[in-house]
Amino acid sequence: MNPAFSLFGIPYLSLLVFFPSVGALGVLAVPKARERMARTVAFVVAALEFLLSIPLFTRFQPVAGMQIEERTPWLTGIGSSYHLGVDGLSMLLVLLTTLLTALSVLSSFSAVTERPRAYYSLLLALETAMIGTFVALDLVVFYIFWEAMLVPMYFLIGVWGGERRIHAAIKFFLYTMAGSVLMLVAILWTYFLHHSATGVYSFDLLDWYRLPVPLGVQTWLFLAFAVAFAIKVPMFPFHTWLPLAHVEAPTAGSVILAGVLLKMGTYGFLRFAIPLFPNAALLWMPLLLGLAVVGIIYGALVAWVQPDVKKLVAYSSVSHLGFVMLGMLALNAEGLSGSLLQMINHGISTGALFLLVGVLYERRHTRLISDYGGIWKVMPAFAVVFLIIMLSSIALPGTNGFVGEFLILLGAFRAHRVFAVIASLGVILSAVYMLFMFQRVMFGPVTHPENDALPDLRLREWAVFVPLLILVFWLGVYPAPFLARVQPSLAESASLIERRALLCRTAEARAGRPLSSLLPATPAAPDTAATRQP
Amino acid sequence: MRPALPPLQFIMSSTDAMSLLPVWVLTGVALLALTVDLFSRKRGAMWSAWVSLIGLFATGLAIWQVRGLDRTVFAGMVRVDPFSQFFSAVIVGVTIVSVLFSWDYLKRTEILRGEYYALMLFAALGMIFMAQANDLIMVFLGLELMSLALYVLAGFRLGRMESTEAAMKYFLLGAFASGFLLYGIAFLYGATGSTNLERISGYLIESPLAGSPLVLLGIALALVGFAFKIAAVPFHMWTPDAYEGAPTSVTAFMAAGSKAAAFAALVRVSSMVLAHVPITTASVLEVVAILTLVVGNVVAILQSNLKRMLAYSSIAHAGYALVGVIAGGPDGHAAVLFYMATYAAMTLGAFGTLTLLGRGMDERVDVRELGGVGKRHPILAALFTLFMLGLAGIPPTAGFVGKLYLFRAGVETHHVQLVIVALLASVVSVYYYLRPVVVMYMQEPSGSPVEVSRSGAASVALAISASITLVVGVLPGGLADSALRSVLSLLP
Amino acid sequence: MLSYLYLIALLPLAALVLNMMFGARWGHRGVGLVACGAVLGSFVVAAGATLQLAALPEASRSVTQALWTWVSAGNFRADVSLLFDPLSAVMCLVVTFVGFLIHVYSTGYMHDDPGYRRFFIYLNLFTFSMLTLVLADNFLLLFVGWEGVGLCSYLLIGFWYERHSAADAAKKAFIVNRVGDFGFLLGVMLIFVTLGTVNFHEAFALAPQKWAAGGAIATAATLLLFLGATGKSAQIPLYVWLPDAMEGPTPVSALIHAATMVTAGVYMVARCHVMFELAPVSMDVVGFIGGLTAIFAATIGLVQTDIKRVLAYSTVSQLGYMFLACGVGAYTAGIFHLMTHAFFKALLFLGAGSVIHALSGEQDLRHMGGLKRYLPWTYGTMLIACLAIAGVPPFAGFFSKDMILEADFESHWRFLYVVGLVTAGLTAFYMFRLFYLTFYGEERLTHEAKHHLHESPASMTGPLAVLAFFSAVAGFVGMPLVRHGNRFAEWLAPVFADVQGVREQVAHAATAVIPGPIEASALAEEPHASTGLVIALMVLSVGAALIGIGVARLFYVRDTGAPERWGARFQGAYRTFFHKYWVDELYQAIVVRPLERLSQWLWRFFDVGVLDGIVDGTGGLVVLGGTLLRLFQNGYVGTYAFFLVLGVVLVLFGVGAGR
Amino acid sequence: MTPVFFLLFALMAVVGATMVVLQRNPVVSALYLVLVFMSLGGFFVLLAAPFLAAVQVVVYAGAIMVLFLFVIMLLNLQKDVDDGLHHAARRLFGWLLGIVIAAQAALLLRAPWALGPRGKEPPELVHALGNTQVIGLRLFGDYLWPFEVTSLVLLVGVIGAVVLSLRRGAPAGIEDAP
Amino acid sequence: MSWLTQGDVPLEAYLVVSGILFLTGVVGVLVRRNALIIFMCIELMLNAANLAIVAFANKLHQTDGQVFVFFVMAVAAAEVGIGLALIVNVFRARQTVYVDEVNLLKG
Repeated sequence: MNPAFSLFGIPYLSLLVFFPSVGALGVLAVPKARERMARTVAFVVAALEFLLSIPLFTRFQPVAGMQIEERTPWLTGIGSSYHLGVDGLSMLLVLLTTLLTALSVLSSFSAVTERPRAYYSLLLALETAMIGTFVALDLVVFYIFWEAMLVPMYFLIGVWGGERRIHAAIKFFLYTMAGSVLMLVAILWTYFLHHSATGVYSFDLLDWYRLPVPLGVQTWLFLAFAVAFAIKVPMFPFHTWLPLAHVEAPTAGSVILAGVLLKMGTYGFLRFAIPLFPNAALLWMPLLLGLAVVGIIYGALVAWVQPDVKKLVAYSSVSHLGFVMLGMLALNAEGLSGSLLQMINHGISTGALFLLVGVLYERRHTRLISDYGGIWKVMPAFAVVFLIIMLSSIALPGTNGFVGEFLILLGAFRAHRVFAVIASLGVILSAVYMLFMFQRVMFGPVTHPENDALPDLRLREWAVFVPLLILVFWLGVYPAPFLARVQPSLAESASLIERRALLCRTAEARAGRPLSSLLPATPAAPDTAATRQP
Repeated sequence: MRPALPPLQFIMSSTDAMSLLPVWVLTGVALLALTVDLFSRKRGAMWSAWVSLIGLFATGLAIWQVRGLDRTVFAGMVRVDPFSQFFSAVIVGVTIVSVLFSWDYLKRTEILRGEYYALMLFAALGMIFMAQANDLIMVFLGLELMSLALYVLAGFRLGRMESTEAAMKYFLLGAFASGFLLYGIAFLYGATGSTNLERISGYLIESPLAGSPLVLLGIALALVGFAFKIAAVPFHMWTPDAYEGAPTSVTAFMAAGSKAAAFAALVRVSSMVLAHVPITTASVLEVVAILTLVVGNVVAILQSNLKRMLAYSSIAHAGYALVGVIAGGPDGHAAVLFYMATYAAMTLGAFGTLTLLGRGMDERVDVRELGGVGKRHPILAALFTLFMLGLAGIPPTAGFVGKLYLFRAGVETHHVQLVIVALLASVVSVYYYLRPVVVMYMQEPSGSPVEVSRSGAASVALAISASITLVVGVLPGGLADSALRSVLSLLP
Repeated sequence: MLSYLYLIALLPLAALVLNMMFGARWGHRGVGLVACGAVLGSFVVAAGATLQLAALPEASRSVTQALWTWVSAGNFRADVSLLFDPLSAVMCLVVTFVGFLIHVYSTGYMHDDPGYRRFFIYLNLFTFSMLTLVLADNFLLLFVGWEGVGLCSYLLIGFWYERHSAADAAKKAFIVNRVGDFGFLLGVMLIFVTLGTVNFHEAFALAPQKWAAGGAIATAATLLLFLGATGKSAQIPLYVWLPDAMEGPTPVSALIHAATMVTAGVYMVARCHVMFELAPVSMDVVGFIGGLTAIFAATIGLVQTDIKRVLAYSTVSQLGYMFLACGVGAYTAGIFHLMTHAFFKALLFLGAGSVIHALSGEQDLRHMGGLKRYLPWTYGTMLIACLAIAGVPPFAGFFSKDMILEADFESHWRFLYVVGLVTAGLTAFYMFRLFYLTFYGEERLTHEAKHHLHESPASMTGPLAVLAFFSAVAGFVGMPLVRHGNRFAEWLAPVFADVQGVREQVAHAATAVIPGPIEASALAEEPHASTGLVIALMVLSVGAALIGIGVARLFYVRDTGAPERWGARFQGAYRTFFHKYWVDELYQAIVVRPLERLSQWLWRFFDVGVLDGIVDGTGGLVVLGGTLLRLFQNGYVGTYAFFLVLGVVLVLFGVGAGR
Repeated sequence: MTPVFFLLFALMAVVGATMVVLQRNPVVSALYLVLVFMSLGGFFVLLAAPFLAAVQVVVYAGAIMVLFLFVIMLLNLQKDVDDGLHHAARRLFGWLLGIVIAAQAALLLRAPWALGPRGKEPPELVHALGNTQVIGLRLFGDYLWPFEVTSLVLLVGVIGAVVLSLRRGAPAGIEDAP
Repeated sequence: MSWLTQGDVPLEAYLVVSGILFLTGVVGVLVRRNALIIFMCIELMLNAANLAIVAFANKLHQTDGQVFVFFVMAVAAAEVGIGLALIVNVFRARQTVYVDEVNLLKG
């Protein structure tokens, strides 16, 4: 484990987390008379943040466990500390966040003219919350970032969104929050389980990883966590907020939403829900697998018949995230690697798709597929980029999507063969809905005269897409630098889940009776009592 | 032969006197505020305001002076301990902020009179008495002092029917509830032979008759009185009407101050009385808490008058705080303290914002009229949003941390169902808290746009509330520690 | 050259990147030069490598070049690594050589098309993908090429994207291929899960050890792989995309949908022969599907009127032929036919392209005729091609087709031979039908077409000539009966050397499990026909071809009224053939439309109505509850006091109950 | 004699209270309330609290009720109109709740109960010392603080009454009811 | 009921009277619509409490209860001052003291 390092005297992760917020204040400080400057400031901040995050990748040690940890006592009274750290799992997601935020800022240059200062500062504040969510190792800190993230997103959708933006924003907020409040109860519950087992109040995830959770309680705790994360993912049937939010959000909002926010759900499963409550997770595995697979097929089928491009991409997210969940639930190295990689891939490809739709929307102010047609002729470069991104999205070998999807299916095939086979049908269906859409938008003659003179990609738009295209091929052709870095962490995750499942079972067995009395009042199991701290 | 009367003893040492310094100061200030008003017909009222403000700061200093003291004075009537100091500080803070909000609000609504500030200070005094009360008599007297002042304040805007109506409803129901409280105190007195909380608690601990019907009756009726003051369902029904009709600055003061004081008394009583009754009143309180959470939040959804909406929200918040009371113990009570302090800041800020909406006599508190405020008054809108988010319990505001502490205590003491209800209710609350935000930022003004009054004093007050909401949200440690230290003095 | 294997694939890739970046500046000439040059370069490297390979001792004629680790996670590992053995050598040579010729041809054919540069970029991308496919040394890399060629096929079919039919066809091709890929992927996964590797060498070495011969795993894995092959190689049930694919420019049809891409399935089956041999059931399926497809497509081809569609069905049919060979274990024959077919089918398409080009885009046979005079080069080369495909000696098709028929005759499914023979006759018929309708008889040209009528430029006729040459002589590398006449089989022998061992194992397993009258040795033995039999079979097949040609001549040159009469007499059959057995309609009715209706229902009713309805309904319930609760707040002090007292009752009750 | 007086006062109190509730005429109600207050004074005498009895009569019967009557007169109130279904329903529910609470209390109090510990001031002793004196000593002894606070309460009462009645600087009239 | 002759009125008797007064007050608040009467009923409740307290004090041999009642009376007086002023205000504005005719605020 490499020791925590700091830049400019600030602990590195804290710097990463809070730099965008400071930048947001900077954006707000732009005088009103020159509020168009806000975008430049915001981009500089976001770009700097991305550059700042690069050492995270380069200095990352391919070993298991947390790195670059930071820990400061915070809520000493209740045993919560400001504890940050990254491992392979979060490292990539943080990088994805910084990249997508920078690109989102860039993509909004011409799309957002109204109240730009507020817009960009919210975007940057959102970045803080997202990175915070990924690096927090204390449950309270995690929950704070998790919830705080809703606010800027809510405003981004609600203020700069489409026609039904208000409905969408509120639904997004309420639905996600409704899910996560139950998680808070579960967090508190686990916290007291930890206290009764060890005598120590701690919200620290790493402490909790050593806590045997009674089997009877696990189900409830797991479900509470799982619902919160399943809504965020979103897993079928908790996905209905997503199409609405995606459609109504401004382009950058959709990009962040699809690219990063959804990953919080899958990340949460892998970091919290499954390792903390492994036995319950295993117990409920068939259901989760079923939902993941249903999500894959269902999302694809429903995406197919969408008349609205953004909605189509939104439902495709349901399908893709179903793959991510499937791979994760395989709980083997292949599935987990694929799952993580697919999280990144989905961020790239779906993010890029939303950016592309945004490009179109900016020119035509419609998202209906039927309003397009023959776009290839008008905007050939755009069409090619669209094509490549689409291929990445349908997991064509050679693009990033394939590596992830294949590993997921492989992992799932090893662990849950039937589910994997059904899920593989998604491979066909993803081609179906994407190609139908692509054909109707890109091919054919130009049927709407308004489309005749659409300008092709501009230089700034190229600047947005080139990094994504590079990643599409890099991850597709040479994913080794990524995979190698995350392997130890994922292996650790898998083994942690296994170890903890055993730990919980043996603790229960040794106690000689079920430790399932629900609350901390239960006297600790004898073996854990021995480890009680003074 | 006539037996000799016992001699009258001076029962006060200088330390005792010293420990009551804040009360002395505040009383003096209140009287002074009342008096200075008389000297100038024109500017007297503003002199009262200045006197009140400076006096309140002096009171604050006095509280700082007596910090850490823990003693019972006046033959057990008053307990000056960290607990009461905590609440005193909160109440003084609430009053300062309320005075600041009143500063220009009274002018523009043309109800500027010196008695206003005097009454506010008397009400604050009553609240402090409740927090310090170590005897049911003091609880009753403090409560009445506070209530009487508030009845008048609620009806202070004589020119408006709503204000008078609010005052009348508040008064009738308040007096009604006081009747129950008094009757409850009577039973407790009869059952335990004392009105002194320490003696009651001592008796209950020792006596095998702690669960006797008289005690129960007493507790039940006293609870009704407290439940009324904290606006718990179904004793809440005065709240929306009183809050809506009262001058907005008074509403702010009521919502923050009287709730804090009532919780102060409730926590002290519950830790010294309820805790020692062998039967559980928790189930009753739990039902009340659940009702409060549900009704408060659900009905708030339908309100378009912001004052009324916030009134329901204050009902709901009583429900959250009740979770801490029900949980009990140092953790639960500390959570209540913490929550009251943060809730006060947020709700003051929210109502305070409302004092600025509209110009002159024209108050604009309908949520539907807020369209475009976000664009034209970005700072005000941002602050209001902050308060709304805080009340909704969204991190990183103080509201979240407050709820975290409360629910932590709730889960710790096995009240998981209650906590779940509270959390789900908080999800519902998000809807109505976000509604003004939606309108301010996401909708265009319909009809004539809301004009916003300018007020330096109110700006300062908003800044104070906002910074507390945010700073405590990010660094809650200090407040949490002091809350915990404060409740430790409740332990026998 | 063996150490520069990567160049074979890299050159087209480099060319496409160059063309992409600078092609706009270089103009048509430069683009064409770079594109053709790269493929020629690949061919040269491939040829050099083949020569070097030939110089090696037979046992070590398999060279691997590892480039980098591609995917490595857990136990799974797939490298970007190239495998060059006689089989890939053949494939590489065919791809680069035919590819080169078609590139050259395209410089003429596409000369006036505004998408000239795009076309060559696609073609190069295709060549790159195809070479990756044949050079891959593991399943995953093979899949890269596999899907890559599918993509190029998609792009090239939809090259004229403004035409709805082209866009539809492209989409159809990709999706149908995806269905196959679904199977292929599952097959690969099954292979990895059971064998622990996706590397060809390791997998083929492990399969006989780890898989029970004839067992379920072997059968499932190979069937899944074969599902992939049916998609790519347009076999029943996934052949439907290929006829539609004729929407693409004709050189594309020649290169992708005749010579190279569609043969990927055959290549793959041949590559995985060890696995297929382990699963006799799968072998039978391969053979049956091949045979069925062969005769099925041939019947459809009999009556089609679009020149390219006839060729397309012919391709499907010929691919079926190749599987017919593979299905009975005659991989060499399959690959041989693959090679000869690449020549003559490419030639046919290019010739057809030349005709179409000459007629300004006319593709309907009914509007041709008598073109012999105008297009002498085309006529000549087409004749050779037709003779070749009809199996007339000594043209290339004769040898390869004969090799297949012989293998089928000697297999235990002798009726496959009959199928093959009938198909051969049908093939000869419809090919010459096409030939006669095009070049003979009266001119049925439209006025405009006639106006522009001209022989194609040298850039087009040149490749025609070269291909014609190879169509004529390529068969001589696989001469039967002559000692060392079958150089082709000898060349490939090292690749298929392990077949014998596997067959013994299978036979052993079969006898072990079902002790019975099955002659294990008969199954396991390499079929070895007597000279007399070979000659007899040759005569039969040549006879069939000649009958076909004769009937065609009768119908379309001598007695031009005959087709109509016969069509009327066998109206049922005619309509069935003409409407392609209504398979497209069937798929539409039982797969596409129900699925679409299901999706619509899922979206409109289930998603929006039920799922979202529940979510919104929850909110609605809260609001309803609020509305009801609000009624109590009616402004009357009396009501408020009433509820207060009700609260007292509640508290008293609670306290009373609490004790 | 005590029981007789008790019964007398009890009768007066209960009848008076009931009539306060039942009487339509506010003036009559107020007069009945005076009756209750007087009877309460009687109880206080019986309970050895003569000082309180005096205060009761002076403050309640004297001051408070006069104030009430004064207001009734000032407002020129007529008999209340409490007719109609609405009011009948309210009466029904009101009495019903009263009965329910009475029943609950009765049920609760059926269990054994006892008073708290006795103090050191038996009525006889207090009587001997002089009830008023003792009360006075207590007021300025242990209860000095509440006593002072009570003064504040009264002060607020005064201020409040003044504020609400006098309308210095306020616009001439209250908005008329619509 | 022996106390009728014994001469010592037991606590229970006072409590019953007090309870009746209290409940009558409660019922009065519920059934009347005249604000003044309601207010009177509230006074009734306070008096009932006073009675109970004094009775308890008597039986407990304490004077604390009497002192308490003294405070209550003072508070009641202050309350009456404010309450009546409020009711007068309402009347001035609405020409009614009926509480159910004063409901601008509701919902």
